[in-house]
Amino acid sequence: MIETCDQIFVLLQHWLVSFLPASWQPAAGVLLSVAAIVCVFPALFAVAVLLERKGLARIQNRLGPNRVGPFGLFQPIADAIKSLTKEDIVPQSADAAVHFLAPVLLVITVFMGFAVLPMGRNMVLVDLDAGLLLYFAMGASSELAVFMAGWSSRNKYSLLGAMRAVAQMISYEVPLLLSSVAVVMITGSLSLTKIVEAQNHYTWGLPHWYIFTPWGFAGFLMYAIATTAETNRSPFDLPEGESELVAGYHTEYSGFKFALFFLGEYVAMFSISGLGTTLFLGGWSAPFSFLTWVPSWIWFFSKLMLSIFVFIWMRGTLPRLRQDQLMNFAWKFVLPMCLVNLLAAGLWRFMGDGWLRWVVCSAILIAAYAGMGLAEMRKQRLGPRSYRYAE
Amino acid sequence: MIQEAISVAPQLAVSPIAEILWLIPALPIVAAGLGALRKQAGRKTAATLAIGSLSFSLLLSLFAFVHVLSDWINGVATREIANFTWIQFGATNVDLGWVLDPLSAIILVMVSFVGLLIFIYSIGYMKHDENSTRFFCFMSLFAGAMLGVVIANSLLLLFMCWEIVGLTSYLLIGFWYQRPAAAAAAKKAFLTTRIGDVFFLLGIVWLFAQTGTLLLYNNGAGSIESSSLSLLLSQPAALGLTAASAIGLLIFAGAVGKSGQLPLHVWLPDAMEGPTPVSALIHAATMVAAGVYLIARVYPLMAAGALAGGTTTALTVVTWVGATTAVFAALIAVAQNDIKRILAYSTVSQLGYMMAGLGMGGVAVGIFHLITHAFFKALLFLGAGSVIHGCHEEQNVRRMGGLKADMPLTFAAYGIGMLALCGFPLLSGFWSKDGILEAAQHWSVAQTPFYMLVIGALLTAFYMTRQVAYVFFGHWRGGKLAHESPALMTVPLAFLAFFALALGFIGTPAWPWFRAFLDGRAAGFAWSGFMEPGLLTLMGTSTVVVLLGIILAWQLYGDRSPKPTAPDALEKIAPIVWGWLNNKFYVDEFYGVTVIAFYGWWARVSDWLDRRIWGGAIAGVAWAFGMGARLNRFLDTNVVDGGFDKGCEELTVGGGLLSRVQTGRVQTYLRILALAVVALAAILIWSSRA
Amino acid sequence: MSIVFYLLAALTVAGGLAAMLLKNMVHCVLALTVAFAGLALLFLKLDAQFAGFAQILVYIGAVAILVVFAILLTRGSETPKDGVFSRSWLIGLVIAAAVFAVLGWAVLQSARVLPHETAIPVVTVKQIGAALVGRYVLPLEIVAVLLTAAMIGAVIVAMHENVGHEKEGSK
Amino acid sequence: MTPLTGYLLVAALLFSIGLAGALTRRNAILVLIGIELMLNAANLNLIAFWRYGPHPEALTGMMFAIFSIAVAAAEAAVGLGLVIQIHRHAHTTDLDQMNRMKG
Repeated sequence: MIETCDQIFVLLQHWLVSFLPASWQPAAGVLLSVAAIVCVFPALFAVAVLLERKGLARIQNRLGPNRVGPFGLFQPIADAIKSLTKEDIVPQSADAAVHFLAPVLLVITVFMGFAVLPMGRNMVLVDLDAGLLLYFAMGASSELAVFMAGWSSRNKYSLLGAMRAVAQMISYEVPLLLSSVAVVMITGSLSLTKIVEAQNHYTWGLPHWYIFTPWGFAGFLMYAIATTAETNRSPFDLPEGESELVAGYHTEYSGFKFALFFLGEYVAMFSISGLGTTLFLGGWSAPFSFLTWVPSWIWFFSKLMLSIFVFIWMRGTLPRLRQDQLMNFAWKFVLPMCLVNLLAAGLWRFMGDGWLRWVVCSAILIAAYAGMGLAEMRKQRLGPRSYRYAE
Repeated sequence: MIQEAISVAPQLAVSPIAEILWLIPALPIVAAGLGALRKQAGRKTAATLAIGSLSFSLLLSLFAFVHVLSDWINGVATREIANFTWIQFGATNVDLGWVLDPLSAIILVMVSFVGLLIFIYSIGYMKHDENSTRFFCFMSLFAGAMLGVVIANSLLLLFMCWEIVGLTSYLLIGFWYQRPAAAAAAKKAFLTTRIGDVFFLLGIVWLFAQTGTLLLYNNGAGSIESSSLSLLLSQPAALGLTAASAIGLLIFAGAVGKSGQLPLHVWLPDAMEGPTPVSALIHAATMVAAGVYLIARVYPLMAAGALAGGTTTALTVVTWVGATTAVFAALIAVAQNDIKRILAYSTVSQLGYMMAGLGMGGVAVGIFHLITHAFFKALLFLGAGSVIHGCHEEQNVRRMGGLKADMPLTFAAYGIGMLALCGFPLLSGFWSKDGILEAAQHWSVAQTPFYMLVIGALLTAFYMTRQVAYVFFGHWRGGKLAHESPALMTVPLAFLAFFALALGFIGTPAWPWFRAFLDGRAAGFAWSGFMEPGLLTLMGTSTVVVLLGIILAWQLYGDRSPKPTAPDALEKIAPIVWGWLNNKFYVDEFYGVTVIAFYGWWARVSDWLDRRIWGGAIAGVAWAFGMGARLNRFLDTNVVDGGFDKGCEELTVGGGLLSRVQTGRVQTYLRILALAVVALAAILIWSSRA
Repeated sequence: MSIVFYLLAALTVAGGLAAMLLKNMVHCVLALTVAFAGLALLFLKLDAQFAGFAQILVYIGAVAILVVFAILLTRGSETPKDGVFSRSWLIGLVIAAAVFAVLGWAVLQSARVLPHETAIPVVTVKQIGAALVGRYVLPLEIVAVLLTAAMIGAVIVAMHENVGHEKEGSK
Repeated sequence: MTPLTGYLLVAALLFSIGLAGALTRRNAILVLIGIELMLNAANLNLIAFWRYGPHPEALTGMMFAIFSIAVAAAEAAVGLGLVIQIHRHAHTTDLDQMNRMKG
């Protein structure tokens, strides 16, 4: 029974596919999975938007949406209807083709990331040997979509927002990659299923998640920071800073295309949270050995929603950074810290079991953190502002 | 008296302490490097680094010493060597290495111990100097290099460290380079010692050419071991010398420069411009002893070919130079007024004793005096530093006086040091000086050195008493009142005083432990050691001589407190002699009118040659060319030009055409490149098809 | 030769052609990314998974973005007045055609000796990693040094002469 | 036509297109793009030879391609940096106007 619950989606897929001729079965299976992903995550998107609006409202001591349905629960539906029925405006001077392609490309690349993400035991679309690489390749491609959107709008706010977004995404892609490389180093594989497998065992009832190691903890923090910047979320939401750039690169989008951007951003958030869950939080594995009877996909989505909650929480709590602070933080703190973390992970790998590696890795990381932190504290004075891309 | 050949078993396994002997010099050098990275303000770090590293060196040295000592108790003469190849070219290896034997062990302990005390003293002395980080950095470098000289088993390594020692000496003498006198003294010290070093280097090169190795000991294959020595003895050099003697003399020239022997002693008194701890460490206790140590180190080379009881040319020269220096410098010291200058000449004189001891009595005699001298001379210098510090940087002894009440601790220590230096009975200087006198008495060549050294002893007692009388007795004649120095300075004094008192007892005739230790023999205690014929008489004589010197000086200077401007007591008696002595026998002036004047003249001659002869020749050539050019021009304008102009026009047109190739356009180049590729590929495919 | 190959080849070549022919430079870059993507897919078709993803990551994720930045910084997004092709475009075209002729000739000439379908090589990322830090460790180190030098060089070259401290946003 | 021939022809075509672009375009950035295309064509060649070569397990072609990708990234960074600097200096990226060494 437990087994069936755990594998219910896999079994369902097999059952549905079995109606088709044998030669069509593989393709149909894939198609079915894709369809599932494409349905589930937009639904989750609706839930998350509602959650965000309600959550932010609680943090800011107001009520949030409360008109549509009980407690405003049907608000997403209303939003969806509104955005689908609104007029789709393309600026006259805009580059129409590129303007159209940008949101499409964004959504495609964002959804591509889910292809390699294991969402439960045996629940992965394609178990690629270089899965992580595919994920990052797709993440890198989405930058181009953002640029296309900003440039094709022929609007200076859009362009500035796009340039900011691209610069920021490139900058934070480096720590994102490097913090993941630590995991890859320890696991010895780029395959995400293998990474989850490596974390899915227990000592004294506690899991071997990477976040519970010194390098994993530090790596997770770096990953979380980079993720927040990569998805343009507060406090790194400069590309769409309302007070400066109207709405950033999607200023000139409306209606369905705007909805696509909105969707793309949220789905990117889901997918990158899912990746973080997979890399550091044990993916679909249960947090305690006595809870392994709970279906694996429930764990995966619980952790995912927990991450989303943290995103919302941060947005409600932290103020927005300035452009130069953002860049300095990326290149002068997060990046060196990630490199030190790589060193720690390497030591962890080669020092073998025992308490010594805990002490050594923790010491290295704490020393690096304290050293760089103190160095930053010392130069409290703010340097002259310089905006590279606003010249 | 030639040291018997010690039978040393070939060393296969090297003990752990000998293995890490290199750490002893390396630690202070590393400390110097780290200290150099510190800001000038980080004085505490620099001092801590220097003192910490030297403490470790001292600890290691003590381990090494204890190791050698335990071997000695077990009846083994230690000589552990560790060699490695530094550079290899062709079939020739340049090897470096270090050696642990009784000689190096005992000097290691001495250098690091005295050095450590002086370092500690320097904290107090250099407290108010803003550059003390630099000071400690240089001092550490010096200590490291000096320890390197001591452990070196290769003349090349020894020479490298030797030169670093010279460099740091230069840096430290000129430490207060803002003073012109200090800068000049540093330059003088550097250049003067360089003269000796050139000869030293020549000796090294010659030795390398002859024996093919620079290692001193290498299990029988080293350059001062029997096989090489017999080779060197068979090689005649000029003037009836053997190669061994000639090389020995060249090496001795290096030692003369470094140890301030005649005629290269002139730099040492001037070197007193440096800070007093520098004077104590470098120019009293250790660096100047490096020359003596060098002779002791290559003693087998110096003594090669001597029959039992006989001597060699090299050793004879060493003896004569040493004895002459001893008397000469003592004479000058009598008539000096600067407290440190007196001590400097005294150092030169005592170094002469050591050289003479080496030349006549062998390694043990000279080195014993080196050790005892290191302690009491360091004591005297530090005491002098304390006096200078207490008297607010006053150095003229005639402006002092009556300090025994103001600075009782310094006085006590200084008194002990002075008595030890004079050779007052039972103090350390007495035993070591007696050893030298005894050796001189039994020297087979001549008795003159013996009398010279006795006169030197008399003079030593005289000038030291004079100095002490001026400084500590009578009444205060200076300006601001003196005060006692801080404990940081007096505690090292107390340590040194203890050793100046007691160290002599390791080498009394009754218990000649020191010599036995160096020679690798057992040492027994027997009162009968005093009963050797003539020994008691000798000791009596030297006691009498010392007392005579002290009494004479006391008669002239004791408790008198003459005005600083009044003529000296000795000056009243013999003004002409005083003038010669006070002006250091006019050696500097002599060098001024001879060597330096010659250089000046030679420079002027060169200048004249340059201007007149070479310059004239060039001017002549230029004139000739000028004439030729005029002729040419005439021909050119009238004959060649017509044809040439025509040719030029053609060329311009051609060049213009050619320059089109060099368009400056990237794409043109790329185009040509692609065409070339096409052509090449076509040729390749075509030819492979056929 | 499968239909997929022809599709991908057509996509790649079309992307390349468009990148070289279009007037607007940003369009050129976007066409270039199409060509890059096509190439990456061709790599995947050739069972070179790692190289394919690396191609996307490096070329689309980094090089294309870099070119875009360069275009915007040099105000190259406006179409120039006096044509996008250089004066001697015909010569260039002829030479390129000649190069293609030679290359194509060479390929077709050697078609007889070229192997036909071979077994699909199974290469895991692990093997590639082992090769990189094993047999090819020296080139790897050299490339690492080269990339560092290039990064520093690019920063210095692109930096304003009069700006003391600079925030570099690009890789 | 063997599969390898097809890949090689595509690579040759791509190379020629890149070369044509590099030879005919005025803008320095587009010349660089052309060169990138040529590099990519070479990469395709390398991968194709690796796939159909006699020793795919030796990974030689693959490694070559990977290193070439890395080097190309460096080349692009430096090249574009130079173009930007030239633009700052001469206010043009037109290669036809960039034929002087004097600034």
